[in-house]
Amino acid sequence: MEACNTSDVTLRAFGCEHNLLSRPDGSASFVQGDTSVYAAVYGPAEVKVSKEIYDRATLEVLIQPKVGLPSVRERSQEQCVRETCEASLLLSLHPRSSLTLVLQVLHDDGSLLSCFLNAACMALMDAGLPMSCLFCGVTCAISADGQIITDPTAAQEKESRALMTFAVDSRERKVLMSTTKGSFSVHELQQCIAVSQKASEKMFQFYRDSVKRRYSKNL
Amino acid sequence: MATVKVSEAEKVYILHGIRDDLRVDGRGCEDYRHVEIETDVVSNTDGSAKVTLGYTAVLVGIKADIGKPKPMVPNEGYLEFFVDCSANATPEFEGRGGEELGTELSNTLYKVFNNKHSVDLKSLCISAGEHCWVLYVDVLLLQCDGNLYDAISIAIKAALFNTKIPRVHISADEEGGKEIELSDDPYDCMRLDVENVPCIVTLCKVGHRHVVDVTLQEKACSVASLIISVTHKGTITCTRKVGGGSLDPESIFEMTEAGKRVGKALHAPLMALLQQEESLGKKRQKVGFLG
Amino acid sequence: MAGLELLSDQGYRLDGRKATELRKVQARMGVFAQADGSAYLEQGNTKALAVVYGPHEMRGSRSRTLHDRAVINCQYSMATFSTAERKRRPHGDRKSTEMSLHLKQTFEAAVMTQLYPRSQIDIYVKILQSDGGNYSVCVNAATLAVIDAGIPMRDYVCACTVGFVDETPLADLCYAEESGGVSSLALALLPRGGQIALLQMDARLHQDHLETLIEAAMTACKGVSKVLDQVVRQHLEEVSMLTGE
Amino acid sequence: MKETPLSNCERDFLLKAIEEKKRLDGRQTYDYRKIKIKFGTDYGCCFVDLGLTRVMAQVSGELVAPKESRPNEGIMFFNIELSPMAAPTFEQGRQSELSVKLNRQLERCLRNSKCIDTESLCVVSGEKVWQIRVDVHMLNHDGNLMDAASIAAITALCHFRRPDVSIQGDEVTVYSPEERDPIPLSIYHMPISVSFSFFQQGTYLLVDPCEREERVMDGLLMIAMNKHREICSIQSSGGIMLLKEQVMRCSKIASVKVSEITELVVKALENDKKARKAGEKCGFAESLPQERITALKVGKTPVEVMDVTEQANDIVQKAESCSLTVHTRVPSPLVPVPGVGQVGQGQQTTWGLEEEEEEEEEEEEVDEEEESDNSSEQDKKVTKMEEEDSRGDVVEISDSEEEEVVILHPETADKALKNTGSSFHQKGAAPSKQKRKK
Repeated sequence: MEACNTSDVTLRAFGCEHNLLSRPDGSASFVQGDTSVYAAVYGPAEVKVSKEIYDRATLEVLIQPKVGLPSVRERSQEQCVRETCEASLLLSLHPRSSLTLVLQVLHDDGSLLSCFLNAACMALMDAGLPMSCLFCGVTCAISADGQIITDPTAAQEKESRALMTFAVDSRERKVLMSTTKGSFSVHELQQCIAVSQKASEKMFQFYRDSVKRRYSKNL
Repeated sequence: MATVKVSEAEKVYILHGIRDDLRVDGRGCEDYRHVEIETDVVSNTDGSAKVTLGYTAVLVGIKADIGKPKPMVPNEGYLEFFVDCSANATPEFEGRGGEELGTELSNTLYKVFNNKHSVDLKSLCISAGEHCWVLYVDVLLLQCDGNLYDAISIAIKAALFNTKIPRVHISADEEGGKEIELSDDPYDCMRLDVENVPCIVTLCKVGHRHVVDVTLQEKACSVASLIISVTHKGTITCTRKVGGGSLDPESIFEMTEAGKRVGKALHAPLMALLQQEESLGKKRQKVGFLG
Repeated sequence: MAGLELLSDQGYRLDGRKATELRKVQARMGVFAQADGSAYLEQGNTKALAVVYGPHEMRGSRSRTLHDRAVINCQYSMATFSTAERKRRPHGDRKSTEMSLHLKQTFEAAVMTQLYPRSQIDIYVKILQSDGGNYSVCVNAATLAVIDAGIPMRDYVCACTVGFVDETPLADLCYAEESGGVSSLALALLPRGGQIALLQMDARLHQDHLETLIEAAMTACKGVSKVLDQVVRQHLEEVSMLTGE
Repeated sequence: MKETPLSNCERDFLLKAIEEKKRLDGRQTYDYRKIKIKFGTDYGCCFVDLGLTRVMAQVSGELVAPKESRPNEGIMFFNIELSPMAAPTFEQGRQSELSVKLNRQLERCLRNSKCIDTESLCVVSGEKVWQIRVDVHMLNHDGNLMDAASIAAITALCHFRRPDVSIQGDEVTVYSPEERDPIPLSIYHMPISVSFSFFQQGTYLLVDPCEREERVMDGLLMIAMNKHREICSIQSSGGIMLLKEQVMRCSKIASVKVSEITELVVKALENDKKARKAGEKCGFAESLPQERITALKVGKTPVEVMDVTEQANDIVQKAESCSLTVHTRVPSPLVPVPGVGQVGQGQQTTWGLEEEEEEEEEEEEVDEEEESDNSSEQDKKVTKMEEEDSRGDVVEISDSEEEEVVILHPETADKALKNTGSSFHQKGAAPSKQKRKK
């Protein structure tokens, strides 16, 4: 079984800012290279009767595109993010209430979904919602010549043969959500997962650092 | 108001009255209320008419536009209907509240008027398969006091009578294409032949009798009604049963007979009136809503 | 605007009016029997029907109830045949929703809503024929309808649009003037106190001219209010004659 | 989500403070909050902070057919999106009163004032024109959305560059930014909206109200002006009654504020232009504050991938060895008749194939695999039956079903059973009997 070339495995410069909006209960921005996203969380709050779930909170994820109205693409991304958040949030602690997570695209330069996931996790942390674990998103692209590229830019995404995004949890590095596009072998998938797990460690270290910095006394 | 609530006692009173051919407002079973018709009330349109029937008030405006004929009938024009149940008539119609009734009414109007037996659709054709006149018949409901169908049909007939379609001259240009030129002269226009345009007569079964031109109170007592469109010769062109109750074949027969009788009686004075108004020409003083 | 002279050298406008002259205003109150108040108003070729229902119990969602005053609910719509080009639907587009909002705002300022807490007043206005100045005609018609319904107001609300051409304010614009690229200003006024209930202006105008324009609009509104007052008085006379008082 | 109501004492406090010419954030009556303008990575993307209010505007261009009434003019489209991010009361995709008001005001401020040369946006008269779309997203609502939106929209329009096009005969070519430099829009003047809020029946006036102040105000007067002191639109809203003098005073204040803001916008645009020319990186990622405690940024990070391949190989191999053993158990797809396929556990479908099935069974051409599978399943089911037998009632039921079967289809018992939707256990048992017969 031939191995993929995994030489170019880097994450672009990434950063985040917590609590940057005054109205939401929790907010964060996340930047990966030029891709940037705002996330805001409202809740737990009163829920509409039609959406009420008797034993847990209703999580609503809304993604706002930069131009025009949300379309099918945004809806499917919303679902990916919602499923990931539902897996990590302890929703049963807030029965009959609503949580709203709003994500706004500021600039799309590839790996948008993973950026959504990272921003979402930061905002949920900022809102102080109880979670069983943290999660982060990693996007891998397999280029035409079989190279794995993590955190691809829009141009790299366009040229890639396959594109995969995984959400990885912080406790056991398990895959919470995966979505793929294009064709790839089983072996390549496994390799990408392994790469994502490695990359997630960097992410979680960054999460840790940023929270540490936030609650530190000096810069 | 689109509907009213009538108490049981009131219902009994109305039912008993109708049994004895005596209605609450003193009419007999086949009598219409006071009808007022005025044509040419909106100058932005090609033809318009305002009809009040008791408290029911309807305004119809017709605009003629050049469109493409339907592929199935390339040598005919067509009519488009839109009924706007405005909130002016009742607060229930606010927002999208009037849409349901509006669609129901306009669907019936399509059936009754948009065929070649009622209106000479061939005369609306400009050049077969390419251009034809499309008459946009827009009905505006201003006040509802029962018997909407009859009032609307009278208003549509009057408005069609009033419609003036500019004459068209087709000239071929050098490249063989056709050029359509509308006449500038407001008197150089085409009129529609409205002789065969039917009127709708709605008969309501109240008790065992069939009543024409019901008010809202009477409508609340009736179980079912039959909408009959009748031409001036007494030919029935369309019938529809509305309302929740059922009708037995005998009463349908009786109703259609009564409908023919009433319809014929309705057409003659209507046409006379329209012609009389027309003959006044420019001397006629326009009243509109000011009178 | 090329080729269209809105104000001739002799000081006459497209339809032969002078700069400050209003169009002919004709009105009638109590057009419909079923509504609580109704009025029909013609201003030149712009014709509007206004109907008032209420004050009555809150309809629909009770959450809008105000405990200290009445809610004013307006709907502006245009007959599909009212404009030169047929409209596809009578209401619901951004412009008519905005117009409804403006009407609501105007009458919230003028009607003494605090007299009817927890209730609702519906004002529905329909443009039958449109020839410029739709907003002002609607306000004027609705004022008469509210008076017909017997709902107390602080004062008549009169509205008028004015334009600005060649350093001259033109009162009561018609459609040809409105679409001719004139900077126009719509103003709703409570004439007695000189209070402005709504002010709206489009297009460019130098700040220095604002005062003259507002002044002209206020004069025009006062002119309208005289006509409205006359209509109301005449209507009352007729009614009292009929009732034999 | 419902808005948290404002308590009476909070309302009284605010009003009293305004009476004493004091504002919550320490501003003077005519002061604006701090305005900050940033630009995104693309052309035509602009962020505006007005105090805590934050909006983003994005301009985009598209070639479309022009409106019939104006065949040689481009189309301007404005959309203010009240994203639920900005405030909990905003709902996605709903036309609220506020959104209609803001959208119309922005349209009036920027379209009706003809600040953009729409004729220059025409490509082929009557056929192709540019549609310039301005999307304004509200990110945080802390009052005075209109002013923030108008600043963001006009700045974004000034910043926007549309792709160059060329016409050769009937063909229109759109050039990418690499091929030809994109072209800025031609903008005649910059209208900027200034909002005045009125309190206590118009007695008190404040410029740039914050969200708290907006909630206690009586009404609002929005004046849009450009730096040439030309009024582009005036709109009063809320049930206030103004006097002429008040309007005049507001217009004077507005002209001062507008010239200040215009200067700021121009400066921001110039700075950005310089930065872009110098080839510096710009965009949101660059504007992330470094000095703040809540922000953190790390550079490009390599990921160690030493053992990734091995790890993946391990998993794949393990999985494959697993799947091999599994594979033997999975029955191959069965095609009883052309057009009908079946795979997996359970019995063959009998829908409309009575004869075929019988034939097949007579010929005994059932897959070995399948049979073995069937038998194993029968075993399971029989044991289940037995379990239930021990409970007692089932025997009776099966009896009664046997009767049913006799009545309906005496000769094809199993099929009838299926059709009547009889008990699951019987299904498994019946064919086994049949096979034993064979």
